[in-house]
Amino acid sequence: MNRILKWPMLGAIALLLFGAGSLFGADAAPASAPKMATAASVETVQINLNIVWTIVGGILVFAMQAGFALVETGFTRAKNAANIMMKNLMDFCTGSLAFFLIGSAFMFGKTAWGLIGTDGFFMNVFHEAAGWNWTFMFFQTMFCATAATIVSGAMAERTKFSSYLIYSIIVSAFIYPIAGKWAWGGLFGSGSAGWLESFGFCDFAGSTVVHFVGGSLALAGAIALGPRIGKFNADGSINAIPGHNLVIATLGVLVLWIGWFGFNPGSTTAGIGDIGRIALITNLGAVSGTVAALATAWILLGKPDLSMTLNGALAGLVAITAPCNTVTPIGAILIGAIGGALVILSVLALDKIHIDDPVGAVSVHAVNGLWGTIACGLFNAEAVLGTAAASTGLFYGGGFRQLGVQFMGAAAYFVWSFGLGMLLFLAMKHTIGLRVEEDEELKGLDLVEHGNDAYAGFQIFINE
Amino acid sequence: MNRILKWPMLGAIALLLFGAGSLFGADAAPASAPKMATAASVETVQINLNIVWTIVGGILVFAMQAGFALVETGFTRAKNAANIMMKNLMDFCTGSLAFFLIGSAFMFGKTAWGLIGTDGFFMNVFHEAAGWNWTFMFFQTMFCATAATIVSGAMAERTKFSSYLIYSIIVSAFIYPIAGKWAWGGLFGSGSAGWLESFGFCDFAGSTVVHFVGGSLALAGAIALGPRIGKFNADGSINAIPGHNLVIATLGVLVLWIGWFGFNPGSTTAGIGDIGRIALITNLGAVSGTVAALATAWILLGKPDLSMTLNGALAGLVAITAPCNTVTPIGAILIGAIGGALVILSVLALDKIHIDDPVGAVSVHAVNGLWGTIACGLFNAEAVLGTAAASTGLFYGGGFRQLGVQFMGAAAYFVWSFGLGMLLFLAMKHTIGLRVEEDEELKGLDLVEHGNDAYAGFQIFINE
Amino acid sequence: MNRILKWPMLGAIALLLFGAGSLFGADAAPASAPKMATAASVETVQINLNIVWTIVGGILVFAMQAGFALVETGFTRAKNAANIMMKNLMDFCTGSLAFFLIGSAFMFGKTAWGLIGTDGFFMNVFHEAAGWNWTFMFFQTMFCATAATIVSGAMAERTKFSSYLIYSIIVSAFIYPIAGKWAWGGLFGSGSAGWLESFGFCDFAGSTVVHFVGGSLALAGAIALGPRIGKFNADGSINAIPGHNLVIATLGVLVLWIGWFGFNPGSTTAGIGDIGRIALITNLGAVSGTVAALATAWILLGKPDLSMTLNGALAGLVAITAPCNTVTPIGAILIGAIGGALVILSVLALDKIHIDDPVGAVSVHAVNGLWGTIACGLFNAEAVLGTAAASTGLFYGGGFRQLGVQFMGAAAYFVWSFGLGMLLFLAMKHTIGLRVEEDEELKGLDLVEHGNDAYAGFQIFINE
Amino acid sequence: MKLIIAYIKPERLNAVKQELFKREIYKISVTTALGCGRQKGYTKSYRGVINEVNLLKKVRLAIGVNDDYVDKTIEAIKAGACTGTIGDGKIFVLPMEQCIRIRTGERGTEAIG
Amino acid sequence: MKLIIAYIKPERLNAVKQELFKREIYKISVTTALGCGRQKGYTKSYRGVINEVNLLKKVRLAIGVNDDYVDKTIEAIKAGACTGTIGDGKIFVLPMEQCIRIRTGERGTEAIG
Amino acid sequence: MKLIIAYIKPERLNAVKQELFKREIYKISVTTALGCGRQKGYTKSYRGVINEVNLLKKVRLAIGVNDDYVDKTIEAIKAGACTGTIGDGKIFVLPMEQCIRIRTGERGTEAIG
Ligand SMILES: Nc1ncnc2c1ncn2[C@@H]1O[C@H](COP(=O)(O)OP(=O)(O)O)[C@@H](O)[C@H]1O
Ligand SMILES: Nc1ncnc2c1ncn2[C@@H]1O[C@H](COP(=O)(O)OP(=O)(O)O)[C@@H](O)[C@H]1O
Ligand SMILES: Nc1ncnc2c1ncn2[C@@H]1O[C@H](COP(=O)(O)OP(=O)(O)O)[C@@H](O)[C@H]1O
Repeated sequence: MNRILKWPMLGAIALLLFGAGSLFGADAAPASAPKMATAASVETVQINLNIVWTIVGGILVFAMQAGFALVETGFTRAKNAANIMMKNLMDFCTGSLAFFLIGSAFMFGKTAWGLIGTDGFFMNVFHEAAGWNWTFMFFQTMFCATAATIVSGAMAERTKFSSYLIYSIIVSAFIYPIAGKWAWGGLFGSGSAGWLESFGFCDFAGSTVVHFVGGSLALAGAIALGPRIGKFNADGSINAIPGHNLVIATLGVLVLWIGWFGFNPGSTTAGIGDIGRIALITNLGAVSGTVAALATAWILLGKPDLSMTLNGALAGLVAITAPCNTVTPIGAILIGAIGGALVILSVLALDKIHIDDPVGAVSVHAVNGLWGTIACGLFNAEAVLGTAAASTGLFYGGGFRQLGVQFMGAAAYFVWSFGLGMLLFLAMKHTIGLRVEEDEELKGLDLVEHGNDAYAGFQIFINE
Repeated sequence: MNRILKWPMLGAIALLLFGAGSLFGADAAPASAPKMATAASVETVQINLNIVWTIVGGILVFAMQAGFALVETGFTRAKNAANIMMKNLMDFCTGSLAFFLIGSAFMFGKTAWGLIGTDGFFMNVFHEAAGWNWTFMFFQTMFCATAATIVSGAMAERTKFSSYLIYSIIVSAFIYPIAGKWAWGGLFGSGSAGWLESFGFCDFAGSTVVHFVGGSLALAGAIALGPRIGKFNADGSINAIPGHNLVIATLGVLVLWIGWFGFNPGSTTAGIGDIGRIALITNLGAVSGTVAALATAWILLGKPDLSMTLNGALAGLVAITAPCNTVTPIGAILIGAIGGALVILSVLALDKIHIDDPVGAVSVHAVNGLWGTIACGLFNAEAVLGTAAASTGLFYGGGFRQLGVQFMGAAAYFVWSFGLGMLLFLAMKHTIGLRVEEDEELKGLDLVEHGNDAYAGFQIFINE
Repeated sequence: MNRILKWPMLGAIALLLFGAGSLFGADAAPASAPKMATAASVETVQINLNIVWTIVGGILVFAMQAGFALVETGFTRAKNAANIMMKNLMDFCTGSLAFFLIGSAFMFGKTAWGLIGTDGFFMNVFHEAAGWNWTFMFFQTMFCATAATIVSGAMAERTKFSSYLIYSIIVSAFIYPIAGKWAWGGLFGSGSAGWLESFGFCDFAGSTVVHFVGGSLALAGAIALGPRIGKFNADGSINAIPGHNLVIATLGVLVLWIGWFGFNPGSTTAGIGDIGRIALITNLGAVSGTVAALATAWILLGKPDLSMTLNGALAGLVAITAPCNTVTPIGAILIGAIGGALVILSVLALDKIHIDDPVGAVSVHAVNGLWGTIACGLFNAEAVLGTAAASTGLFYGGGFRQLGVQFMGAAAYFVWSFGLGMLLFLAMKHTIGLRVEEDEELKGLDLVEHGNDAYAGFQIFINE
Repeated sequence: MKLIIAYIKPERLNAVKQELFKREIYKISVTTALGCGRQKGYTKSYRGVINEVNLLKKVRLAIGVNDDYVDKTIEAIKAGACTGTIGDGKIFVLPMEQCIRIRTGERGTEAIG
Repeated sequence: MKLIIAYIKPERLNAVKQELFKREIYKISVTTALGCGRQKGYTKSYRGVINEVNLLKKVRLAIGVNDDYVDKTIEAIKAGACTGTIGDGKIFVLPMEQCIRIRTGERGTEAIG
Repeated sequence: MKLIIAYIKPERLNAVKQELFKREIYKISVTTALGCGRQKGYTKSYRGVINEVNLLKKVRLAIGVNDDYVDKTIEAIKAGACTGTIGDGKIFVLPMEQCIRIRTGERGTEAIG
């Protein structure tokens, strides 16, 4: 036993091994009940493993912030690059604080009428230095930040920076947490379940709670702002406003993809064998979405467009997020493929109806968030996987019940997030202002809002 | 015990702790055999840890896709940046599907004559929702994708996009999996071992199976295509065609390096102490490769060239991949250093014999994959490390047996992958076409193949 | 039991489960002492979990190398981009070797007078193939590399490449390891504790040992070199030399942030519940630093400057690094906020006194490393967290003792690192030369030192 | 024949192009430029240093025209580029002795259009 | 003395340079440009929007020459840049009054070469 | 009126600007360019291939001036750009027929300053 004493840093392991009882639970009585003591230890190690995995998952989800920043920057013009970076950075920062101080209570506090949390404000949710709550809070903060950051892409290149900051606080403190309560409130403890949860609403990792909510807010933002100058002509025809850096955008998509392996498998918040399945299913959804988008774009547009294909990858990922724990590989491939096709059609359709979403946030997150939500009702195959006695998906003999619940949930989320988003953005529009001046938009937000030049020295046509 | 019930998400932990018996094996009989029950639990947690580590490793290997994309883009011209991104993205996507549906069966199915797997097609390799197979498949998919993506760099800036897609499907469905069967088939279960495995061929993490195979295919591709316009003059002299973004290329190398910590230590597919050793050995190989390449380039070329030094880092990593589990730190430093020098000499030599490999894929992956394979026969020091009773490396008293096997394996792999690659590329060349038109090559593949402009607005000399 | 045999790769798991006794400690006697055997197994799994977590942490810290490279490149001019990449790459490589061969012995060898390690040179610190030492060495190497790389930013755009290489070897072999010995030497085993450790100096993850040491060296470097041509006018007024790529710089900050989740929570080197707390605390420090820097810059400069805000994020991270294991969430928010404000003031002040630090390395790492060190003495709240019986922070009733020790430590570290740094840089200046010629500085180091062009083809004004 | 060179604000390029097209002037060449003039520049603050930027982003147009097109061209540029604010830019008219269409070898006034 | 300005296709630059060198014309200055001419542009489809791109990437050459070199220079540019397809570009010849070599202060025909 | 065009070394731009400002010449336009001249280029070695780079980075100045400013301008450029080493560059003086200030419509010598 002697050598072991050389290993530990800060005596952590020793504490664990010999002091595990006192640290992790009073029910472990080492000396008198060897069997229990042993059991407690195994349990402790598994809990530690869960914590390690969940923290790794949370870190990967944090990495998605970089992914979003890169995709949004790459898909827009050089003159707004610093501004978009700034928005992505700040929505995470203000959002983290807002969620920590307020939002987490709305989401995971004691539930009132299945709708809203009512206690735990100002961070009184922590009990022990090494307890699960800290890890849970870390992981959930990253999810909240993901929902909040989706919007910036749809509102890129024309939104006032100060208004965007206010938006991001409200989303993280209020709109997202309450949406989260409905489907996920029960994750934290008894008495905190949400109303949709009670109906058996299925959204394992957040196609609805994170992406559909974020995407609906993005839709509201794009509508409230109106299109960028030069996007649509007087005669109704459409101009392309090409993104300035597809290399960075592709990197962004790959970073998001990496992060998604924290987002979906991490949502077990447990280091168990299921994470392998969820990771594989997630990857199948993503690759099939990419291939389908490539094919759809190639057929419809004549050439395999990179930016569209990138959206296809994200579409597949968003679509598989809700059903990633409940469908089979073949289900994942189909869900992803449909998502990949949908995103192309949606991008083209939004252009047709003159909604200007520079990065395709609505098509990726709202449309495919919705599709993923519904796909649960169609493809859920719990019995095939062996995770439950009966499958709930229509195609696997589950009937229409689950599908109905999924539609109901989607409708509720749309009303909540699009509705509140519209209210919020219109309120800002008519008070502090939501959009920069025409002149400022032409010059670029980097210069006007931040006094910065993202690419000093590079010769760039900024008229484009 | 009460508080624990608050923690788990979806009851996962509870299931694990109390239902572990039924989940993971019928031989655990909790009630009647306490000792066994306990053993089963510890075993279960270790298996879970293995799964967590393997998934983390797989995610890191996936990140290498981003690394490859960045390196290849950075080392080539701006007018082909979107095309290279597209190729890297799509070879992963089509390859993932092909490997999942077909390739994995060739690689891990029941072995016929030690050469090829014969069952398990169309994904019937999954048994349980939380079983090991899913994790294994996830991890192996990422390895397959790595082998497939190596080629795109050597064939950059002149290959038809559609032909490249076909290539990548064939590699992932057929060429790589069968190569994999020979050395690694036995990883999956009894009756699946390959012929080289039976000889004791040593390739812990894939210098041969992944890198040498990928690099040999890259060589075939570069030869079949011929050099880029402007690379070699009529008088035989050589032109530099400088890469357009060394910042992105350096980032790519660092991302690959990060990913390699999943590639090598992850290849234990077990969360055990050896991963620390393998990580350290991997790092020593890489840093010593970098330093050696810097020195070699500085001496031979007069200046410390960044792109050469970057290749040196990758060379060190590729070379240490096969022996990373069997050599000592000093062995790793020597292997890396030789790799770093080799890659410079190889880049210069390929230029001399007019094989145009824009990113050095052949020098990095083929030459150093070979070197890593052989290095096992020289430096293997299992007895020194204490992982086996006798060392197999020549320098550590292991005689010539292992070295012989390594040469035999390398020869077999070269015949298989270079031979098949040559056949495949020539077949495409004479049917659907392998290379774009001269005119298109001059204009750049982004515009011609995808209608895209990777850097819209930036003023770039595209004649270069 | 049969199926389990299919899982393991290389028999690793089987070895673990049944051969654990012989692998991990002779004190486990499976057959005769069931209880001990079981205990040994649980212990083994926890140790494995610690190893997995520490390796993951080390990989994340390695990723910070990419982050530093991107931030430093982005904040400087395009004509020096390849040079900065090269420096960041090479200081890691030479530093890794130097630390492995020499530095680690100074840091973790048997201590003489609490000041310096005296044995373990040339890597004789390894005992077993799967032992902890390998993992520990991997993790510590990454820390050493972080300290070494900080300097390159402050010395950017004017330092001779060869001199920088020499500097980086000396830092990693000597300056950092001895500094590390003082506060962290005891981590490795009995008889290796440093003198500050004995005083109870608090620096959990390295605000002092890594960042303050690195930052003080950076200050010495910036002073020894003098400002870049064109930074300060004859009349004392200051010019902005804008960074050439704020997109890359922002990505760099996000990558550093990701890496910090390995840096701080990884410093437990144990997979235990505390990592969740440390991760959350780290994030709160970072977000609050960012918000505070944004606000400070906005108020003082009239516009929310991106590059300043990015420095704020790093400032929050550096400041929370020492106290991340000992403060409450509210403490973290305050520490981060003060750090965010400090960094802005410091950047402005350094400009005023004509010290040219192109990327703000001194303000981020020295100033906030110092602040983080002192913050321990003010905010440590061990009793509140429940990790110790009494809090040592002044604000939590701990009196002035800890604060005094923190100041003493900071002073000692400043004398050591700034003093030695100044000696070293001045010695180089008067022998081999520290700075490139004026003419070379104007042309850019990429061309002159490396013969490279980081952005071939791009039209860039290199006069700027 | 004349070569008309104009330095305009980048954000006016599209408008100028449209005005030129309206007047059936389809052939132009465009370059990025930095300009320094009466428009004293703006203050850019990078890392707290408030710098007077006196090289502003401009776009340079070059249009080869026959003599009878000179006024139309000037008019078009003015119509598209004039915002009435400082920094609108300048038009320079240079004499041109010869013009050759590379594709056909045509010369002179034939070649220009 | 004349200043010869040419707008050519970027992929022809190397060929033009070689033709010039063959004729012992070594001094040239090159700039990136966007051009709009008879070559109506191409359709670029970004995110499904098919846009007519009418500003194509071109390269602008500027060569100061003595009068007796004008024809040779034009010939060289034509030889290198002509592909016979639309968009090959234009050559403009401008009169030049003075030329000064900065290094030596030499002026006129001395200075040009 | 003249249009003065100069190709100089990029690192001399700030010095030239200062010399011009000293002489009260505030209006200039600047472009990036690549130049090829007596300065035979430098060898750049990318991946071991030692290439003669003969297109060096230069900066192009264009300054429209009234006739009485021509000498001052040339002097200023020489003062700022001359290092006495090969590659210092050239100044070309072109006749200019007309100059129009877009903002006001002023023409001729009025418009130039
Ligand atoms: N004499 C000149 N020579 C060269 N470029 C000029 C000259 N005068 C103006 N310019 C160009 O025109 C731009 C606008 O000129 P400015 O004097 O700011 O505008 P305004 O004509 O409204 O006074 C300048 O930035 C510069 O690029
Ligand atoms: N009159 C002109 N003024 C300025 N640039 C011109 C003019 N005519 C042609 N160019 C330049 O030459 C390029 C090729 O001209 P275009 O008319 O397309 O070719 P072609 O001479 O084969 O008809 C244009 O893109 C433009 O850059
Ligand atoms: N005749 C010319 N036509 C166009 N550009 C020229 C000419 N002569 C020189 N230049 C420009 O000036 C730059 C410097 O010329 P170079 O001959 O190298 O210098 P020097 O005048 O010192 O001999 C060249 O790179 C080129 O951009």
